[in-house]
Amino acid sequence: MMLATLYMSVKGIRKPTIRKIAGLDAIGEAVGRATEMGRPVHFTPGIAGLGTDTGPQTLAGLSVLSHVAELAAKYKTTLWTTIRIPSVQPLAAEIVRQAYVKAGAPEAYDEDKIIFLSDTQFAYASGVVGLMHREKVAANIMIGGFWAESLLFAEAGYLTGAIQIAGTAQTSQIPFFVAACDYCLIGEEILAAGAYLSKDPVQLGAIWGTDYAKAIAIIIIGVGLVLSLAGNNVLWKLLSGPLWT
Amino acid sequence: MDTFELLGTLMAAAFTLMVYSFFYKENKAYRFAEHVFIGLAVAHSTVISSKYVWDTALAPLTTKGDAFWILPILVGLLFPFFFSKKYFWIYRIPVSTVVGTGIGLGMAGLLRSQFIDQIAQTIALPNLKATWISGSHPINMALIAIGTVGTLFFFIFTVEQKGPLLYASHVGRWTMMIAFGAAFGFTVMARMSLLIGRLQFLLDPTGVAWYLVPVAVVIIAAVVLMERGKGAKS
Amino acid sequence: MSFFDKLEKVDPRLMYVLLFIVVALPLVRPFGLPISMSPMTVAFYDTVEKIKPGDVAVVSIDYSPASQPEQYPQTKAVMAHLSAKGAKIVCLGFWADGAPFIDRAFKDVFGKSKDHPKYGTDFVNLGWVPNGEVGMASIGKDIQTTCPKDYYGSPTAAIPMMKDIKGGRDFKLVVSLASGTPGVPEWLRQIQAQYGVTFLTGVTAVSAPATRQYFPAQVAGVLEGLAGAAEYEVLLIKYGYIGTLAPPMDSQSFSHLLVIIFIVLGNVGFVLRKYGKAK
Amino acid sequence: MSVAIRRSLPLVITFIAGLLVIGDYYLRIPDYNKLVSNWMSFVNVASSFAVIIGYVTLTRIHARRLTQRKAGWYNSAALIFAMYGLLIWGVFLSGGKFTADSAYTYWFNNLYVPLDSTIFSMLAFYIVSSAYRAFRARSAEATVLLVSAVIVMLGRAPVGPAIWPDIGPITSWIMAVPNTAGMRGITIGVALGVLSMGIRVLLGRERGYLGPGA
Repeated sequence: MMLATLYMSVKGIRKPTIRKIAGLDAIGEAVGRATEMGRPVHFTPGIAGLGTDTGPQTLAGLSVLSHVAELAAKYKTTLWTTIRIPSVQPLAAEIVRQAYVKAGAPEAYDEDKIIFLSDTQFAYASGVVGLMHREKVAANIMIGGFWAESLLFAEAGYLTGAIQIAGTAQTSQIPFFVAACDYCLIGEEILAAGAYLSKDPVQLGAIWGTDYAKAIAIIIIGVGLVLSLAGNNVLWKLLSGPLWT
Repeated sequence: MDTFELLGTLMAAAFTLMVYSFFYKENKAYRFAEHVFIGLAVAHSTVISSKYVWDTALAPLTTKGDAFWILPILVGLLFPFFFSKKYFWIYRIPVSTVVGTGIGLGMAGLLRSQFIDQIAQTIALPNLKATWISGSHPINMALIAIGTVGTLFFFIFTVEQKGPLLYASHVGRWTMMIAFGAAFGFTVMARMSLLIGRLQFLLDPTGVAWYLVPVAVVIIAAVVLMERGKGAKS
Repeated sequence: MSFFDKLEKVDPRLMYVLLFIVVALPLVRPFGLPISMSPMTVAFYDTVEKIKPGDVAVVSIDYSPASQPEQYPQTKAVMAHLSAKGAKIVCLGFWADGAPFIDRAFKDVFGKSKDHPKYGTDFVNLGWVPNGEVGMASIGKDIQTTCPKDYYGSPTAAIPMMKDIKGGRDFKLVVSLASGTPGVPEWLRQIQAQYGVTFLTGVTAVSAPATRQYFPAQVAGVLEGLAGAAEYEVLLIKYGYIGTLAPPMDSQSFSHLLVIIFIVLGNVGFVLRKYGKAK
Repeated sequence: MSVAIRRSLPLVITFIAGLLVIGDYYLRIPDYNKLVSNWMSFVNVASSFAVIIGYVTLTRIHARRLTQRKAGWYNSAALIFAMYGLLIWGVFLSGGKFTADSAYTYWFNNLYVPLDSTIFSMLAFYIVSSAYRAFRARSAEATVLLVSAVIVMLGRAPVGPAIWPDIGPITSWIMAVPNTAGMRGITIGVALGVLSMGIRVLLGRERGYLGPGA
């Protein structure tokens, strides 16, 4: 089913649309404000490695980075991008470069502003905190997989007075982003955001496909709940038994 | 405790306090400690990886002549092509090997553990004798199912949220907010535990680490005074 | 600046000092508040109680020194409990910087590690296994090939207790002391679901809420952070286990109170300012 | 090698590797399972070499800072000294004991452990200041979050039940019911998202992990 929706979207048979995602529209506002203040923007795509099951979050972050970089190039605002995973660095650099080219300002692109700080979690974190204080960032955008460093970043952003837009699918970190940031993308919203911004048929098709899978989960839970409250566990047996032998 | 151990504890205490000096402000002592940490971290993962490669592949290869193990070593040695602009594509061979295996395995397991098993747990038979705080009490079972469904509705993206869908996704939002509150509370708990752990080490009356606490206080006080003096002159 | 503005702008350094005092005081002079019990800890304890002598229990150290204050006491307690039940303990770890804790825990719980007379018959240290989830799947399939040598460099095949332990099918229980990725979900996918092994976990409190949804069918019990470890220690008193976590739990209480007070103070300032503006 | 092969080789490897292990997860064919078991051992060893990249990257950055005497060059010197010192000790001077060597353990326990746990424990301070300054009852939702957090904080420390005995069971209920529901919904959603991403990676529709220009 996921394959089918992916296929239909890629072939242009049906173009799925994504509902409005609040935090995303705020990115323009944040970059704009940084421009007015003459202070830089900081972006991080999180600390998830690409080859893991949290890798998609990093990729979603990179889609957002492309959008942020385009805005920064348009407004001629400095954009710092910090990286924890070594192999993400060239990727991010290429995305930022292309965004600057697209915005017609390739000469403003500076490779040294996409920096690999360290592949150790807290060393990276303290590097980011240091950078935010030193550069006095006015907008701090964090989209990707975050773990314990989320609070450090949000706090540092707060101390420099930055507008903060954050999003992650790491459930234990979302509360800090909700509590301390101006806008927060919850969980999978970041994956949808990536698709929404890039308008990439592959990503859109993927979101569409997972929506169907969720609908199926909802139906099974609905029917299963009624059955189980009536004392019938036939559906439960089906799911936990004969499917796996 | 011999001298060696004693020095070790003092060193650990000194570095602990160097890191905490950050709370006065970012300073040289903190940056020094941080750099040492980065170096050690990379070194440690390399040493322990070397041990693994040695035990698993190199030892059987060199002592037993088990030729199979030459393959992963060769593939692994392609990673440094990361630094070559011209031959960067070679770096993609080990990466695709590791990523393909990792993602495939993750996908296979996710479908079972995080999808089907989770749904199954939601619709398992309730336990009529369960207490009100247990998740298997019938009313709680129903609440969990409703909350889960609401949360799933919140994460449906390709349909504009209005009408009944909006209400369902509101149920999801509220459920998640309570859950996030719990997560916040637990995280506070975790962070406090970490601080407690460090202070247990620093203030242990049977150890020597606490000797350095007054030293650090004096140093920071001296720095504060010196900087005040500077401020008056300018 | 009005009083309410000030109330919202207290220097963070003042808060830091207060926190330091509140945490340090009970450590120096414990109050001894009674430790309550949570259903998760009881479930954990009951599951370990069901272990019979000779059952194979895998204990995995999936944390780094950073979360050691919470998870090292869990590690020690669970090892002591398993050994009191006569389990054969296979210790390993998927976090590079957590692996050295296995040796330390053996020394703290059993007195010695590889020089202990029971090393190799009752407990073994297989050290670090790379590659996270793939490594977990590997030990499930063939633990001998995945870990050809133990932490100290002796061949695994020559270790007496490892003769009958080939992979996931031989595990009776897996206990993962986990604080991130790889951790609980990976273990569930590769070992619990695949081989039907009973799975227990001790997590850092941060991960506790996200682990809860797997209870009871996938995870049989959870030690939640330092509180979980302290409760577990209380349950282990009957085995003569001497816990050390009562004073830290006092510190925990007071630090929580401090956080709550600060939340309330901050919000009082916030609400009054908002109300004042509306006027 | 031709450009076409260069481009498609990694995609083919990813696809085959992925299918190999997915099949293995659900099929019980002894020879096939054995093959995949060997494949995983192969990948485990190969993946261990990835640390080289971090090593070289850090060496390059800090050697440059050191030779150019940039601000804070002595920190770079300390970093390189720590990095190579521990490496040389662990790999070459430990007599094949690696991390089990007692001198190695000494440095690990007295430098690495305190540094890692102290840097991590700084979060305790941040959480106090952030709770105070950022955690506001801005909306009804934020208020619910706040109340739930306060109950849990009290309920899971000895002081809560000492003040009000019922707070323990209430905390247990929050954990067992709304928390489980919310987290479960999120987990199911995320699992599907990752699954769909996995499908795209295996089909070569998502190539970010291969680096620029893939």
